[in-house]
Amino acid sequence: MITKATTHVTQNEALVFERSQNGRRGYRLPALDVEETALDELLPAELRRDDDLEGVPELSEPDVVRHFTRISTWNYNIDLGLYPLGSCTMKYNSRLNEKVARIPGFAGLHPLAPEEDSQGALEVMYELQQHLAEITGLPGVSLQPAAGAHGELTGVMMIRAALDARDGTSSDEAKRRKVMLIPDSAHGTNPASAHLSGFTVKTIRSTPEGLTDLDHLRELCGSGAVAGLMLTNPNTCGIFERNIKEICAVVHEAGGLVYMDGANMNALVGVARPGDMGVDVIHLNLHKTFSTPHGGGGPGSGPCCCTAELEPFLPVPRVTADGETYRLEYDRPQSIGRVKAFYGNFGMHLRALAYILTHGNDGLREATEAAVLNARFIADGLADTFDRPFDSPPMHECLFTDKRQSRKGVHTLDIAKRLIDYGFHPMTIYFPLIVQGAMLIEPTESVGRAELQQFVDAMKEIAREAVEDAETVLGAPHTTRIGRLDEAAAARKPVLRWRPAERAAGA
Amino acid sequence: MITKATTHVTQNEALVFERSQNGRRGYRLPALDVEETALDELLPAELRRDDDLEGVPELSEPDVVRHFTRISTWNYNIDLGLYPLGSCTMKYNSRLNEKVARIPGFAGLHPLAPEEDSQGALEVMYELQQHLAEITGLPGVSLQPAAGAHGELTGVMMIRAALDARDGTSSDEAKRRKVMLIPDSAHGTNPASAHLSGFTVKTIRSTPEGLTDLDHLRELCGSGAVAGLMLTNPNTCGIFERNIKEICAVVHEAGGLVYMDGANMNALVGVARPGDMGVDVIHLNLHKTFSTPHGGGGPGSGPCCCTAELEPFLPVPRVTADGETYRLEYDRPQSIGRVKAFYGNFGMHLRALAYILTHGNDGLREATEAAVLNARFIADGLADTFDRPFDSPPMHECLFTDKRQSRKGVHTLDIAKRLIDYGFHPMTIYFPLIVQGAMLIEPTESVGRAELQQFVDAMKEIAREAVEDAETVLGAPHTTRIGRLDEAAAARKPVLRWRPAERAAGA
Amino acid sequence: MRYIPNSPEERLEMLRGLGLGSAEELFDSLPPDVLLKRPLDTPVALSEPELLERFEAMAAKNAAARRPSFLGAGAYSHYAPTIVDSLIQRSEFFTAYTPYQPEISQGTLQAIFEFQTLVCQLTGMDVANASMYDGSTAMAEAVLMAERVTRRTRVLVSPAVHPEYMRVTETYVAHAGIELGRLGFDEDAGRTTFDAAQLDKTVAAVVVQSPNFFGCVEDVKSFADAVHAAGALLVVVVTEAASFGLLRSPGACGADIVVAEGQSFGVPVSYGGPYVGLFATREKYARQIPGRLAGVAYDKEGRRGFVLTLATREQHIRREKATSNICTNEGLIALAATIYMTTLGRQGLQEVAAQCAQKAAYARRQIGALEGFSVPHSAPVFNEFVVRAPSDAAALLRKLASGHNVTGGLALGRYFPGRPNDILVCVTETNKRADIDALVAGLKEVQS
Amino acid sequence: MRYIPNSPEERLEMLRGLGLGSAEELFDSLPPDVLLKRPLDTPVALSEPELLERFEAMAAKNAAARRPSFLGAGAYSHYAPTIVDSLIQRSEFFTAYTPYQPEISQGTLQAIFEFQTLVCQLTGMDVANASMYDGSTAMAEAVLMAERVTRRTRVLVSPAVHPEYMRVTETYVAHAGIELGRLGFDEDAGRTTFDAAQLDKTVAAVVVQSPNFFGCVEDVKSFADAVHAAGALLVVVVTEAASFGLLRSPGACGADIVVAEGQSFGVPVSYGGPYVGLFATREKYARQIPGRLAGVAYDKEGRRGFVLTLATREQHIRREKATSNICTNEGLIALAATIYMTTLGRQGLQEVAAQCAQKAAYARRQIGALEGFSVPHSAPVFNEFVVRAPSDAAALLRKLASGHNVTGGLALGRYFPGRPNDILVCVTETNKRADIDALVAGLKEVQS
Ligand SMILES: Cc1ncc(COP(=O)(O)O)c(C=O)c1O
Ligand SMILES: Cc1ncc(COP(=O)(O)O)c(C=O)c1O
Repeated sequence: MITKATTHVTQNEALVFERSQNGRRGYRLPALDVEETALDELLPAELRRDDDLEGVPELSEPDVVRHFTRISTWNYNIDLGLYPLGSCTMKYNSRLNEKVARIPGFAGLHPLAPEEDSQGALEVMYELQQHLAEITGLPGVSLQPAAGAHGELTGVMMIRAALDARDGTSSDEAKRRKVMLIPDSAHGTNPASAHLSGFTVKTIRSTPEGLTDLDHLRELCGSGAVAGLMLTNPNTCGIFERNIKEICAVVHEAGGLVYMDGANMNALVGVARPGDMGVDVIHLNLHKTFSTPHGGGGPGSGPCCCTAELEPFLPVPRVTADGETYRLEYDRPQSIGRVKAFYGNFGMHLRALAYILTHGNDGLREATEAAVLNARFIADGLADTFDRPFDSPPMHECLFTDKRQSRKGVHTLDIAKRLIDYGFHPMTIYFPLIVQGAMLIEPTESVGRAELQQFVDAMKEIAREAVEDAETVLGAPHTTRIGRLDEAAAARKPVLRWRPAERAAGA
Repeated sequence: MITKATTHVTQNEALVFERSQNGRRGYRLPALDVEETALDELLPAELRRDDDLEGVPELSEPDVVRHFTRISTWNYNIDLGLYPLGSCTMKYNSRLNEKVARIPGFAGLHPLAPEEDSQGALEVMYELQQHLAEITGLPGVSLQPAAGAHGELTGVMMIRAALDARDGTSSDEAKRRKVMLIPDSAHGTNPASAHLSGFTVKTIRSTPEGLTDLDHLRELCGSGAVAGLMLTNPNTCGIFERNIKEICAVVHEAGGLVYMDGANMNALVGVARPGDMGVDVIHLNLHKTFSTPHGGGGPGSGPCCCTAELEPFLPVPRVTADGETYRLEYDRPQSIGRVKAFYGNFGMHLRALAYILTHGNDGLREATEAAVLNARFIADGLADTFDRPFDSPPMHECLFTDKRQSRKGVHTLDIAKRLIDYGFHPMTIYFPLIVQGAMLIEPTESVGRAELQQFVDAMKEIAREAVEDAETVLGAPHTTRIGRLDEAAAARKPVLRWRPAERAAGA
Repeated sequence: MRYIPNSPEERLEMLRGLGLGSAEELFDSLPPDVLLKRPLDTPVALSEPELLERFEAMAAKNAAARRPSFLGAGAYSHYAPTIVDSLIQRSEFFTAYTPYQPEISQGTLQAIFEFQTLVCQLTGMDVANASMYDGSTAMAEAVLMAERVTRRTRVLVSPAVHPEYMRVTETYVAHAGIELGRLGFDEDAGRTTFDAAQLDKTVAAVVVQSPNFFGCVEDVKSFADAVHAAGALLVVVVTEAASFGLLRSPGACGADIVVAEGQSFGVPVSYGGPYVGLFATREKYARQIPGRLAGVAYDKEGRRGFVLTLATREQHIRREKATSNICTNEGLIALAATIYMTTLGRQGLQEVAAQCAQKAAYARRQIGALEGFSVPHSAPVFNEFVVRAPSDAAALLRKLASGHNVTGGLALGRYFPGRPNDILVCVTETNKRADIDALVAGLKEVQS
Repeated sequence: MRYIPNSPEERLEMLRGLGLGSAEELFDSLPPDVLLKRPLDTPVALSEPELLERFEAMAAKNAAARRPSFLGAGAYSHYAPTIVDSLIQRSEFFTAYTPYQPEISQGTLQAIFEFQTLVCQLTGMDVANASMYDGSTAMAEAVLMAERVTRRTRVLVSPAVHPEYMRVTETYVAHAGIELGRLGFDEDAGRTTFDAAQLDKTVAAVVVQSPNFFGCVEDVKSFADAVHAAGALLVVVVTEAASFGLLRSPGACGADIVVAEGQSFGVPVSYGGPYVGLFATREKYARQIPGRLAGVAYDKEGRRGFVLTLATREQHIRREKATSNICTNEGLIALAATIYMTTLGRQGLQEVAAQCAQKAAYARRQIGALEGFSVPHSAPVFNEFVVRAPSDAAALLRKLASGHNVTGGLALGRYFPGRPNDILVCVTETNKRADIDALVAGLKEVQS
């Protein structure tokens, strides 16, 4: 029985371009208050636009408000309920933090304003750095990276720079340590970031338990030339790498450094610290663990935290403090340089600091416990119904597969689509890649018992349907304004922008 | 063909009481920062609650946000499109005005703060009064009434007081003019307000044209004892009372005063002024004509505007200005007194002033023209399909009936419900009462041509369905999360509050 | 005008489609002599930035809004969770109309039903309506209802109800054939008194406010039996809704009608409005209640929903015989209060009340101990109390404001010429100890 | 903790249900020696009012945020319609994730498709992606893409691109086997120069910014032919997106890749982020573009929808062979920019650009006429220009700030030690004539 959702009337809405009507105006400026100069005096005609912005929409303010309000209602979102995307940590986005980020003294502050007149902003960044250092156990922090992958790039480049400095290989291509080890379960951004930083990626096998294969790691480390390891912990199967200390030791002995992908820190905050495990550098996803809104795909923030040894290689500028005053420090000769203009996604720094201060140290641990508990609750509830590839106890997310259902021709994608009819956003599917038909479920701490149970019941219902009424599952979703879209066709003949040709029946 | 809407998955949500879980907390106060006194010292036990607020919900912040976000999605609203409720003027509610009302210097100002420290607020009220006086042509203005009906009560009581002062009947029940004339087409609040003010209501017939019957008016005025007339203009049929000057003259000659219900001022702003027509006192609905949000049923604001002769009778305090400073004036011996604590719904005054200043004098007239034009467009589009009880040209709203469709057993209510499937909010139905099966359609200026056409097409489709497929119309709506509710049963055994007994399958 | 979708060109086309040559012709049904032949004499249009600047400049003149304040007297400063304002700003809520079409208004209807239930729980009553304009009009409507229920015409009101509520009630009943009488007041206790003799068979209701206007908690229970014995209704008025979290509910004290101002529940003081009136009564009087009511209803499939019900009381149907003329009420403010009550919840509402009482007690002790100042009333208070100053209160408060940047309270002379030196001081959870100490220090200084 | 629905009691019950005795046991899979055995050394929890106070206090220390300012240089102050921020605060937008499930993410997907189209229209290109982190990383990605497309390894960059963009690009290409060369600069004109000789067959791309960092509009067209003749790509960088409303589009000037900072489109300067990078190119390079792309797709019933497409370029599938490592981009900021562009619209975008140019011209005239000051560059400008002061720029600006409460611009010495006396002044529609006149008066005064 579907308890969480039903169907209701919903508005259609064309593209803004299809809605546009010549002569409509949505905004008005104050009148120009200086003597007007003839355009030709300002700019010769050949430097000026000559297309009168043909095609750019013309709408009134109510048109715009209705357009975006209508299409917004087509989105599932955290405020509608459980959003169990594994690896994404879709936790509650506090309104308070949104308010904080909009305080005029922050929102209206120009990044190139004199430091003495930006002390409040620098204090925010400095304090956040301090707290992230304490949470990760890694003292060196840069808030500059704009997202997780950006943080990876930064961290891996720091490893590059640190090794070159240590081995004196900055200018000696040949002798350079070039091999970055990455488990086969890793997120795609890991190898991509390593590649961008000039490393060649070697893949480490996972054990049947879903852990990094230590022997394979040793073997690969033996080959020499190992620059380091990129490890996610808990890993993307939701399992804590219990050999983490040994793993780090092996890499260190081989002369490499250990990068930790901190995407899953929501399982560890206040409970264990990467710095205490032997990790050299990590990135955090403030838009996951620290609740800054995902925004339909960003903005994020991916601070890097590292050991004292790696600190000299962090991006410039650094935010430092001498006594009462905060400074932007540029004079860091060993720094990898800048990875972004200005200082990172400051608006996200504000929200993350607000998150940390609102929770307090006990609240941070409480959130971790609640997140892991919720994942355990689901793992337990679904244990008899779905195949669990690994039986190690899950941390903040639990992994299942479609093994049992696929025998009946019902696959992970179908189960995910059918969940939509039950009123849920599906879990992360087909990730990690090493697990066939993976379903990675991360409830986070932000959902209550009743809804967790609803989810478990829905999944069991779907499993039952898979047996008794596969068609219903295969044809899902049945309750949405559009059905499954033909993504293959879309990729074959990509239409990536609107052109007047495609005008549809507009509103 | 239904173009405006389709169906989509929507969340279910129980009552907050059904969602409540012991021990959940949604808010936290700063710690008490003074020495604590024993409760018994503060208040003897018998004066204190002893029920521990049994039954009051316990929810976390995300629970609350999800609860209200989910149920909100069940509402149709202006930002989803045309909301053609006749007589309600559902126009665009500007976000800018919402921002203005939340400026801390206004939102945080206590009503009993010293006048010298509240000059900005008094200036807002004073300036709004000036503009409303100019728009209505009636110089005396009070912003105290909280809604239209409240404004009626205020205005009618002013008539009572003015007549008593003029006729010296304050203390002479017998001689008092007691009869308030009200057209049969009037809104129910008119007779209710007149009654509250101690008047006996006499009803004036409407002519076949949908206008006030002048002869009947004369006849009733002949009877003497006439205190006044409450007239809506344009009237509730959407027709301008073209004899308005004569109507006022007749009433004045009979020694009565003329009250105008200004609910339909959106047809007149910048085009014609009640003061120039002979009206003595009027109320405006800032939540209609001046776009302050309806809020699902308020707050509203119903300022009263009157002639210089009636000014002494306006409620106290008055907001006045001497030179640069604004004052609250209480010394008005002839005033009817207070109708509300403090000064009215100030937050709405702010929004209405913002509306007036954003439009500018030309924009105000432009809005009126656009509103009337939109109504005409619909009247024209539906003329051949639906019965028009009166053929006088409509102003800002147009009136139709179900005469033709009811022959097939399809009535106004069915047409309204079917409109929901077409993605529209229905028009006002069964009002005015004098027109059987009335459908009163007011598009306002806030909707574009394409959507007006969609509405016309939808109405025509429904007319066609009424003939070819009556069942579909009679069973409507078919696309909403719940169907037609049994209102008769609800009124027979009213359940007006939740009690633990009714606990439903909660979320 | 950017709020009008159809452009001037589009409107011309539409006019042509209707066979009209110009917008003027839209008004041909108006006699020429009523047409305004000139542009309105109101300002020209302002752009967004200009408008905001204009209002910011006016707001800046409201110096009082920037000061720590101890003003109460019917409008109270309380912390409001951020989510209250963000949720009521969802257009689904604030741009919707009265829920006359339940199938597409269930959000509003369910919220009203929740509001009604919460009001019943806090007041200890059986039935509550969807809201009144504010506490003052709610009191007036209660008096009118008492007359309808009892068919009696005298109403005895405590002299310690909010003076503005009294004024409003006087206006409302002026033509309803109701005579308002006064109960007594014990100046030492700070409480309402009455002698049973007043309670004859003509009395429709007795109206008391608790905490009363002077902050003292009335012994409401002590009134109930006598009032009921006389066949009259006991109407209890509450201006500070936060007190529900600590004080015995009026229902538990025998009230027949409870009216209250709900502003304390997450609504900004906003220079006096919009606020929200709470109105609750006993089951047996449900059909005499003014205003809207939401109730449970079911569709053919047995699905639960909510509708506006018992509309036969209302003016749409009853016209002049309606229980009230109220139509639009305070929907969105009632929603804000509902979200506030839900967020604070069972424990939070009690904490707020407790902190108010604790901080008020602290302030009262400090001020009472000041040389030259006294706290005249002996009855227990909630979060307001009267302070008797050694000199003119208004002058003293002006000095406090200018010299110490604090609004010290309300000079009661404004309402009671006989109390030139009295100040009504209100303390809530938002007043920090430091502010209280500063007030005390200020009082000490300005009078010496 | 009030953000956690399950109460401590509920969690205990859940633990018991799982056969666990305490929360600690949830972490039994962690070796004891990695467990943190003490509470985190971070502050204790703050309530809402305390938190807001804390941040308000920090914000108050940002004096610069309260001053009229003529700072630009990559972050621009423009008026943003109120509806931009209110619409992006709908939880449907800001709390949603990347639209991996199109059936319940069409709102986000359609908005991305509209964003892509608008970016194409303004830049004059065929294809745009769903956004990059910001303008600087977009430039770096453009350089990497040019290498992929041309398989060449030298990239010539104008010395007049934003210095921070240059630094970021240097970091990005450090290990990509790409060598960055420099074009020339004509100090009198204030424009980039290059001699065809530099353009050998190793050159993958030529990168120019227009308006360039010094505010001068480059004659982009004049580069195109030579660059294309050499088989290289022309990459055009734009830091001030408002200029699209007035200047010939890069596409029309022959650009192959256009990257821009979109912050000007309704996004607060917010101390440097979050902003949004625009990335557009020609049809033929579509499959080489970094980042996400939304495209049209249809369901079985032929209903149009939108999906993320061409994912085979991305790291989820391509791993290390991906066109980029970017995953999360700047979705919500791209949405804000989309709403801004839609609200301003065809006419509004042109008006903003025109007002910027007009006001900058006015300011430039006034300052240029000042005794001791000069405007060294002769090329036409959009809304920024260099002012050469008679003395040290930084010192002079400090005096302006403290003495005249205005942030006069950027002391170029920060980036170019060789320009100690140069100030980069930016003027937008938000700078009132009075502010400009005050700046001029201030400059006059502080230097004499
Ligand atoms: C395990 C893991 N690593 C890295 C990333 C990339 O982070 P971002 O999307 O913020 O770039 C993600 C995001 O989904 C992830 O799940
Ligand atoms: C004609 C007319 N008069 C009076 C009113 C009452 O106004 P309010 O609901 O603001 O009290 C209305 C509201 O619907 C109305 O339409």
